[in-house]
Formats: sequence, structure tokens, C-alpha cells
Amino acid sequence: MAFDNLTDFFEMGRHGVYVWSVYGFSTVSLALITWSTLSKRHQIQETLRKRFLRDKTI
Amino acid sequence: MSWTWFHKLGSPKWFFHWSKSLALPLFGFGCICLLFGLVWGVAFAPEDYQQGNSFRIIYIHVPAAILAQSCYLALGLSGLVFLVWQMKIAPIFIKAVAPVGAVMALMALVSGAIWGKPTWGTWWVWDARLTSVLVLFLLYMGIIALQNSLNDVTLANKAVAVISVVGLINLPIIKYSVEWWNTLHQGATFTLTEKPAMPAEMWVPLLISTIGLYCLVAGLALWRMQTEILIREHRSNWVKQEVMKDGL
Amino acid sequence: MTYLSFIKTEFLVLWRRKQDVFNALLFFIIVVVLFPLGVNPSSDFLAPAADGIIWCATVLAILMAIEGMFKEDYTDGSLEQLVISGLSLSLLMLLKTTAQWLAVLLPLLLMMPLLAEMLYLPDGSFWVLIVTLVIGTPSLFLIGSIGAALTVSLKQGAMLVMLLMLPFYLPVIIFATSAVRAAQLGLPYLGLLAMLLAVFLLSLVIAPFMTAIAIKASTN
Amino acid sequence: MQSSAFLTISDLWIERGERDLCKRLSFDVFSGDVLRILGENGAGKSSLLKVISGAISPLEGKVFYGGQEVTNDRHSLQESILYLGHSAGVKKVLTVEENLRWYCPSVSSSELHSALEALGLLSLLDSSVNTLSAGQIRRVALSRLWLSKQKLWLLDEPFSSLDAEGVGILEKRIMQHTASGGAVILTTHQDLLSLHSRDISLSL
Repeated sequence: MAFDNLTDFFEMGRHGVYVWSVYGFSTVSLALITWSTLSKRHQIQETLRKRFLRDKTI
Repeated sequence: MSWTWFHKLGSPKWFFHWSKSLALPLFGFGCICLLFGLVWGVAFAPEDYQQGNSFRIIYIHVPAAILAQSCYLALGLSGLVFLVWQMKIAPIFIKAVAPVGAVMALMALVSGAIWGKPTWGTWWVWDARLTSVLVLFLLYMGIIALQNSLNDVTLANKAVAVISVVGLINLPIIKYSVEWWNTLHQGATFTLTEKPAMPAEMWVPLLISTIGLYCLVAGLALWRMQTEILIREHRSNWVKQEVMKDGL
Repeated sequence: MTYLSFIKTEFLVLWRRKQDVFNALLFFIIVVVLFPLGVNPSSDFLAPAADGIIWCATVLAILMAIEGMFKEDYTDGSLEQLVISGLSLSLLMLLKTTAQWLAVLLPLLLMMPLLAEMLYLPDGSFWVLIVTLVIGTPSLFLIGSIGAALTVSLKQGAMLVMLLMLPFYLPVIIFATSAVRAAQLGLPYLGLLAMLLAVFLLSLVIAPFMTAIAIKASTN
Repeated sequence: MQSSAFLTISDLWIERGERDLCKRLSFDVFSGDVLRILGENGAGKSSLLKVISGAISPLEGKVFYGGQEVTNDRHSLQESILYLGHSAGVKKVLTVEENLRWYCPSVSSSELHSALEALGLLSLLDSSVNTLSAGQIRRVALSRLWLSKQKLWLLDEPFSSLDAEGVGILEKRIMQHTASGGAVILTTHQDLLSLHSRDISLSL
């Protein structure tokens, strides 16, 4: 570990704000794109499944 | 040499089956790799003697920038593949990857700007690299906007392929012109390029997180392409079987 | 239809529609006037910025003019006739772009002495500015025609054309204004003009084909 | 078989957006033919004409012209095709004469005059198309049928917005054309009065 203790780790020699905001922003962006990808996928599958079930019963 | 594999690859059905079991492992491996690289970089890599701890932003900034460019390269190439061979999977790829590429460019831009504050003292410098990432982001937005405004699928496929190819040809010129312009305007500023040669403890985590992000983006791209294939091919029988069989 | 009758008709239509070209030029003048009024009218600010102002206004005016380039042809069905005419669609597109370019550029060049005076453009660089306009604007038209062709089927395509095309215009703007600036500083500028020329030649090779593909996709 | 038919369509399959049209359609066109394409709205009548003219590419299928396959290179076919679509391709800002000179630059003015006379447009020779009615604009587009020498005519709803007199004139012209060895493929919802046609039905 490059830091002596946790406080140092979070402060990063007064650069902590920058480093952590970058990591925070990136995590949020990646999470958002993953979430939108998976939810769209799920939604399409459900729509198609419902449509096929409806077609079958008719 | 037989070209059947090439045309097979171009068929959405074959691609769907082939990629179905691949997306999750790729994504998962990418996540783990990225996490490993980032933790190593942020907690264990030594401090940069010039920039201090702010240099740890590199573990996000550089992979995102590399991915943004690679995604555009891939878009341009698949645009070319579509215009030349009419491969059906190519426009699906473009539609699926463009938003991911835009997110990567945005991440590179934001991290670059935040990195700029402690390094240069301002949030934004018209540095050649930042400017060309900005242009790249605008190109992505253009592709997405075009894709969303054209309702006719056939037209949208062609249009997006055309603009990707033109972008691919233009990107080197844009980059060169911006770099050239920058030297005229700026003189010598700090650049991110002129770092002292990095020790291995610094670049190995960078390499790992880059590989991780590559895999993560590939997984995302496969998922998005599968979704798009389902939408486009929803009338065909194999989609029906596929959807009814299990939850995928 | 022959290439000759096509180009004749293009010029005839441009002549009948001269108000459109006139509007683009008027827009150009208004953008130029905005800078002294909105930023700073002193020659200290304007003289070094003159080339940049003129180039930015030119780019905007060209985008205005180019957006509607294929609109009327699309709605009245003549675009379809061009596609199936048996003539090379790329060549037709090149001819059409050339006609549009001439129609906008010639009046623009005529206005230049006046505008250069109004913006206090430094003496030595006027002719360099003219040369950059002559060899730089063809690239703008050629690349812009791709955007116009891609969005021809949309009712509100103007904004999209701007968004799509402006990134591609950057190199031209950069090389052109750098050449003028280099001339003002007494530095060699021929290399920059050569770069402009290279961009022009590259667009000449690629753009008509891409425009033709886009037109064919749009008309079906 | 292919030697006598100058245009052969085989196994055509057109895809338009979500729908498949004309699946497995094949037919021949012989000189002297009037081919009428029937079908409901959206059955792909216009698309079929556009595929033959080369404006859109079919998903599958082949087009032969004069015994040669021209599916991918329509150049030779397009030279002998005259296609009139829904929008007639008439420029509003030009006059009638200028419009016709655009498409047929090599005709003499006497030919031009007699064509316009046949359609009753002679007095409008130099009036701007802007001032004409829809039926008159349609007649301007149709006057190309009198002026050009193409062998195969593809006419998409040629009778729309024409009056009874105009329909009669057009049918007569089509008869002349087929009698001299040409061929016509047209789509229409009207019954043909004096023409004998072979019909092709497209079903959804």
C-alpha cells in the first residue's frame, strides 16, 4: 500500500477530491450505461414474450 | 479459402447464438480486471514525484480515452464493411456501440478536465489531446443524433455507415490539425504526454485496467447488439423459439 | 438527361432561386457585424481576429446554404430521376456541388474587400485570405453535401447537419486561419495552403461517392 | 425463353422496413406488352417499379435485360427505361419548356411543339410550372413519353389527376408505343378503357 493510513488514502495529499470525483463519476457512468443496456434488453424480451404468448392464444 | 464463415458472421441469427454465452463472462471478467487494476493503481502504485497523487486519475483517463478511440475505429471499419459487403450485423454493431463510445469519450473528457485543475490550475486547457477527445465526443453525438432522427431502418443503416466511414477518414486529419493548431497557439504547456518513463508498478495496473475496460465494453456491446437483433428480427421463428425457451 | 443539360438546369434553378443564395450572404454579413457590436469594435480586437471572424461566418453561411441543397429535388421527385438516369450519380452530385459552390463563393469574394476594411484586416494578408477561401470552401461544400444528402428526408434537418458537419470542418478552419495569421506575422504559409489543398483533394475523391450513396439510400 | 423476353424478373424478394413484398415474384416482359400491376395499397407496386428501375435494391432475386444479368449494374437497363414516379420530377421554378429540355436536351423544337400540342400544353410552353394545376403538371411530366426514345416505360399511377380526355390521350400513346415494339409496365387503380393488358397481382 502506498499510503500509511486510511485518512491519507482518502485525502491523497490534498488531491483526494479530484481523484475520488473522477472515480465516482466514472463508476456512475459505467453503472448507468450497464443499467440502461440490461434494462432495455430485459424490456424487449418481455415485450416479445407477451406478444408471442398473445399470438399463440388467438 | 472459404468465405462462408464471413457471411455466417454477418447473419444476425448466427451471431446471436454465438455471442449469447459470451457476453456475461466478458463483462464479468472485464469488471474484475478493471476493479483489480484500479485498486492496484489507486492504493498500491507509488506516488508520482511531479504530480503527486492526482496522477492516479490516469487509471481512468487513459483507458477511457483509448476505448473512445478504439470504439470509433471499430465504428468506421464496420461502416466500411457494411458499405462494401452489405453485412447485416454491421449497422447493428454501429447502433449498439456508438452510445458506449460516447460515454467513454465523456469519461475521458471529464477525467481530463478534473485532472487539469491540480495540474494546470484550470479545469479546461485547449490542449491538443483534450480538444481532439472533445471533437470525438461531438462525432459520437452526431452519429447518435442521426441514428435517432431517421425512422426508416434501411436509410438509418446506410446513413450511419456513411458518416462513420467519413469520420474514420477525417479523424486523423482532425487530430493532426488540432495538434498543429495547438503548437501555434499554446507554445509549451504541460502536456500529459511528457511524463518521465513510468516504472512498472505504475504501468502494469494501467495495462490491466485498460484490458478490463476493453472486456467490459465488449460485453456491453454484445448485450446491446443482441437487444438490437431481437428488435430487428422479431418476426422470425428463431427469435420466437429463443424468447419462449428461457429467460436468456 | 445528359451531364450538360443537368448542369445547365442546375444553374438555371440557382438563378431563379437567387433569393436563397442572397439570404445566405445576408446571414454571413449579419454574423460578421455581430462581432464588433457584441464583442469589441476597436481595431485592437478586430484586426487580429478578422480572419477568424470571416471564416466562422463563412462556415455558418455555407451550412445554411447547403442544408437545403437537395430538399426541393427530393420533394418534387427529380432526385429519384437522377438516381435512375443511368448517369453516374457521383458525378452528378459533384456537378451540383460545384454549381452551389460557385453560386455562393463568387458573391462572397466580391464582398471581401469591404468586409476586410470593416474588420481592419491587416494589409498584407488580404490575398492570402482570398486564396484560403478559394481552396478551402470547396472542401466545406463537398463534405457538407454528404450531410445534406443524409438528412434530406427529414423535415427539420438544419440543426442535425450543423451537428454532423462542424467537426469535419475543423481542419479546414484551422488551416485556413493559421495560414492568414502566418502571413500577418511574416511566417511561411505555403505549407498551410498545401494542407488546405490536400484536404480539398481528399474530399474531392471521397465526398461525391458518399453523397451518392446517401442520396440513393434517401430516395427509396 | 429468355431470348424473346427482353426483361426478365426472377425470384424477386423486396424488403421494405418491416415487411416482405413480392416474395418469389417472377415474370417476363416481351416487346409489345402492357403489363398492369395490381394489388392493394402497400402491396409493393411502387417498390416493384423502383426495383426494376434500379432506385432500390432487392433483397434477393435477379433482373435480366436482353439476356444479360443486370441486377447489380443497371447502367444498360437504365438507358432504355423511362420511369415516372408519384412525384413527377418537374421543377416548379422552371418553365414547361425548360423542364423538358432538362430531360430531353436533344429534341428539336418542332418535336417539342407537337408533343405539347398533343397534350394541349402548347400555350403554356413558357409559363412557369408554379402557375399550373396538378393535372397540368402531370401532363408536363407525361410529355416525356412523346419526346424520348426509351423502349421500356415504367409508369407509377400515370392516370392520377388526369381528366378523361387526358386518360384517352395517354392510352393512345401507350398503344402507339407498344405497336412499335416498346413495352409498358404500369400501376393503376383505374380500369383501362382501350388497352389490353396482362395483369400481375401482388398479394400482401
